[in-house]
Amino acid sequence: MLSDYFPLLIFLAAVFVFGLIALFFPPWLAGHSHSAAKDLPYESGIVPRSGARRKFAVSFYLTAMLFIIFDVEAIFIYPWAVILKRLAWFGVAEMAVFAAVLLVALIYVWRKGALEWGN
Amino acid sequence: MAETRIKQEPFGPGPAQEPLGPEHEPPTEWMELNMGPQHPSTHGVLRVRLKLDGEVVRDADADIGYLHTGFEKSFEDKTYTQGITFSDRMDYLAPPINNVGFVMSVEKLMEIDVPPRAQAIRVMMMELARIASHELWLGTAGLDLGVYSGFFYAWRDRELVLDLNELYSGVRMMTSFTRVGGVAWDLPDGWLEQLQRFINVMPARIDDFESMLTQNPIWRQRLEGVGALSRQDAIETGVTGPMLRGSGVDYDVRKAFPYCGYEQYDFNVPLGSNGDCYDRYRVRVQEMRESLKILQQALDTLPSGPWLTNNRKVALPPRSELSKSMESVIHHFRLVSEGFKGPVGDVYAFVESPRGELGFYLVSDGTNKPYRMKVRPPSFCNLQPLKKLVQGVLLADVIAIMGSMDFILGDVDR
Amino acid sequence: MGELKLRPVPMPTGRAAGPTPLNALGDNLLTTTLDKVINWGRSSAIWPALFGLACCAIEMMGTVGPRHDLSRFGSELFRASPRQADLMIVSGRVSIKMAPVLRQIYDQMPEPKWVIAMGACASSAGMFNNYAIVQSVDKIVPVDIYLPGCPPRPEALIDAVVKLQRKIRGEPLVKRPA
Amino acid sequence: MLVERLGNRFKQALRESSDFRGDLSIVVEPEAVVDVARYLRDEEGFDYFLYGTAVDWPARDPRFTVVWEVRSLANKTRVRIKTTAAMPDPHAPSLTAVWPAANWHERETWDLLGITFDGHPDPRRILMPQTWEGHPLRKDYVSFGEPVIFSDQKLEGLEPDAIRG
Repeated sequence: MLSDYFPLLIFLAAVFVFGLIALFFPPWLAGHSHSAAKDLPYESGIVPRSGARRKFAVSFYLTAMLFIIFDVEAIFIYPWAVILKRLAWFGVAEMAVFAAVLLVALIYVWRKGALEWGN
Repeated sequence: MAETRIKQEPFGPGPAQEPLGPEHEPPTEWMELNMGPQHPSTHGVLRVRLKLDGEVVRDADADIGYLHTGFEKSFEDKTYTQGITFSDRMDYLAPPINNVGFVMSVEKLMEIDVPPRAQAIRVMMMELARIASHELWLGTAGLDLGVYSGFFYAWRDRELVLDLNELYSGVRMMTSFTRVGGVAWDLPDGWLEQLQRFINVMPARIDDFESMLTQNPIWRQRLEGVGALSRQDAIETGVTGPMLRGSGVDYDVRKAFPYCGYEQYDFNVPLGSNGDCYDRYRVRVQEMRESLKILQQALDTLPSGPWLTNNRKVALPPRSELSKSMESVIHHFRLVSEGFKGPVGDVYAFVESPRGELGFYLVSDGTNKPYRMKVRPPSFCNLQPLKKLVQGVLLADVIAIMGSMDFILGDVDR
Repeated sequence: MGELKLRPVPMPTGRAAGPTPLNALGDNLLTTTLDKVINWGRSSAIWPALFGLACCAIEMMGTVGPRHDLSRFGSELFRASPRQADLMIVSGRVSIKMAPVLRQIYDQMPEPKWVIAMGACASSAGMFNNYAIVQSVDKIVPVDIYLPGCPPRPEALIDAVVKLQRKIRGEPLVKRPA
Repeated sequence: MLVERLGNRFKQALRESSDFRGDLSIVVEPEAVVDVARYLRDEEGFDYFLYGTAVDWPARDPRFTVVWEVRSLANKTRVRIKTTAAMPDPHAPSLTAVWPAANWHERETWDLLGITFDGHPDPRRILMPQTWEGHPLRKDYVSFGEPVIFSDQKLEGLEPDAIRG
């Protein structure tokens, strides 16, 4: 039984080895030439005053969260769509409920004005 | 070898931080972003210090001078005829218009009148330059907003104008075709036919562009209502050209103070209504059509006759005359060696460049070189309201607004 | 800024400079053929940095336009950020205020990088012999190809890129008499 | 006529006026410039600012002539306001309060010619780097460029500013 999985193991090992090679071989071969100016963050040709790490406005975080919610929702639809034929009407109803819940969330967010930027 | 004094400016707002502007230091969470000299959509080496509150722009301080070439200092060192070659390099999108402006200021100082054929040739070259400049603006401003194919359409049409420039003056861009008192050479044969072919083909191509952009929902959404400049603000901040006309102010130098025979041609001046980026786009596209109308009329009514004034004080005598009369050899020698001397006084001559009113304020102290030549660049004045236009605007719209201003850094920095 | 030691000869080998295992092998059959392959790869896809200064930048845009189309020679993209560019075409006059910025951008380009001084103003400040213009770009960055013209025609810029490609492949630019 | 109205309104503040080649220009005492400008904008309708600059006459006693030119879009006329600024520390009143468009023009005049404009909201250099010394467009500012060396000339022993005489 175990031997059925043997090819899979070889494949995983090969992937792991290739990953190591791709990760460590090129930097070892290629030379490095760092200079003070090259390591500075690029700011359209100006020497930056401070590092690139800064506090971001909360609106960015809000937008990112909303995107993730609806993106994950989309991911759930893929496996559902693959076996929709077998699920037939039960599947459609189930997805309708799933979508309705998120639709309510979307309307709430829209009405609250979280989609407009910067207010 | 004089050591080039490159003063290493303590670059970037380091400890020797110069005052950012009169208002108070901004609250800490504002992020200062450098839309710096090397940026794909600043249309040249303009640096804008943006203060961002998240995505919303709170303050913009335009830092220009990265292409300052000291034209006005160089003009003081060159005779009037030598200065013509310099004038090309200032607004390098429409060099013929600079040439005509420069030479008109000298002609106004010396009170020389230009023969009608030379005036018609000047008008044709200027309108071609206007079309080429607007085409380039359409290509690059479209590029900023994602219209990648527009760049190739615009450049295909612009190459036609460059061919005409090359056929006439031998150079694609920097024509330097004017001389004080007229133009340097007569039109080569075949030029008028090529111009006629150009005029026949262009309207379809402009309609091509309009059909692609004008009703395009993305284009309209990105441009309508963005960077609106009211009529009063436009006059107050001294903007000129399509920016002024986009705000509804009916002022075009070709109509208000006709020069080079513009009063003979009938064309109308397109006006916008609410002065936003979309109106400026419509005004520029319509101006291209008007320029084609002028070109057609100038082509039909092209007078024959001399293309350079026969006033020997300023214009070189024709070569044929040199072998016959000693006097023209003297004139020729004096003009070539030291140029001509102008009266003492100061004059201001101005022309309509694709960006607006391009003025030359010439102060002469009686020598053969301009004592002081101040250029009134339209892009310099169009760029000034940037701080006012981008208050409270999203960062992406700053690109659209700067694109619609159509400034050229060679013109701004001189 | 001061005086810069110009690079006497561009990197003949395709391999990166510095103590790398390939350099330790010295020049033998393996490494030299590897050089040819690396140089061929580098030369056939030179991505210029978007560095337009003045009038030459308009002709540079003309070169990428539909009629002259620099991408036939591998320079498909004009990368806005110097991190992804390996050729800097200094197209236009370099003013005193722009010099440190130009040097900063040159420093921030990754190592196999080349410079074309496009036009008379970049090569020798052309007609602007005054206070505002750096008298030649090679006072700031090492230049590989000087391109005359004011502005040079798009065909001239394409010729400069082709010459640069031959220079990268290590071929002599000037055909030595047989 | 405009000059008469200005004459009897500002009396001795209006030094002279000239109509050279049709360009009306008036020379005004430095103190009266802002009042003349306000009068021109409000009563005479000169609402459009064209340019502002200065001219350096090293030989004259008030060395600098500061020039502004404005236009009236409605009745299509132009007037050039001139005033003078003396050498040790040339000063001129700023017209940014009257015409906001004068802001950058005056900053450039300060940058290239060294005329400080009193009351200017943002008196920084605009074209040259902020730490640049000297004002390039002054006649005594040597525009140092490189001496043009032709191939046959020998390099050493070349006096650095050969070209500026």
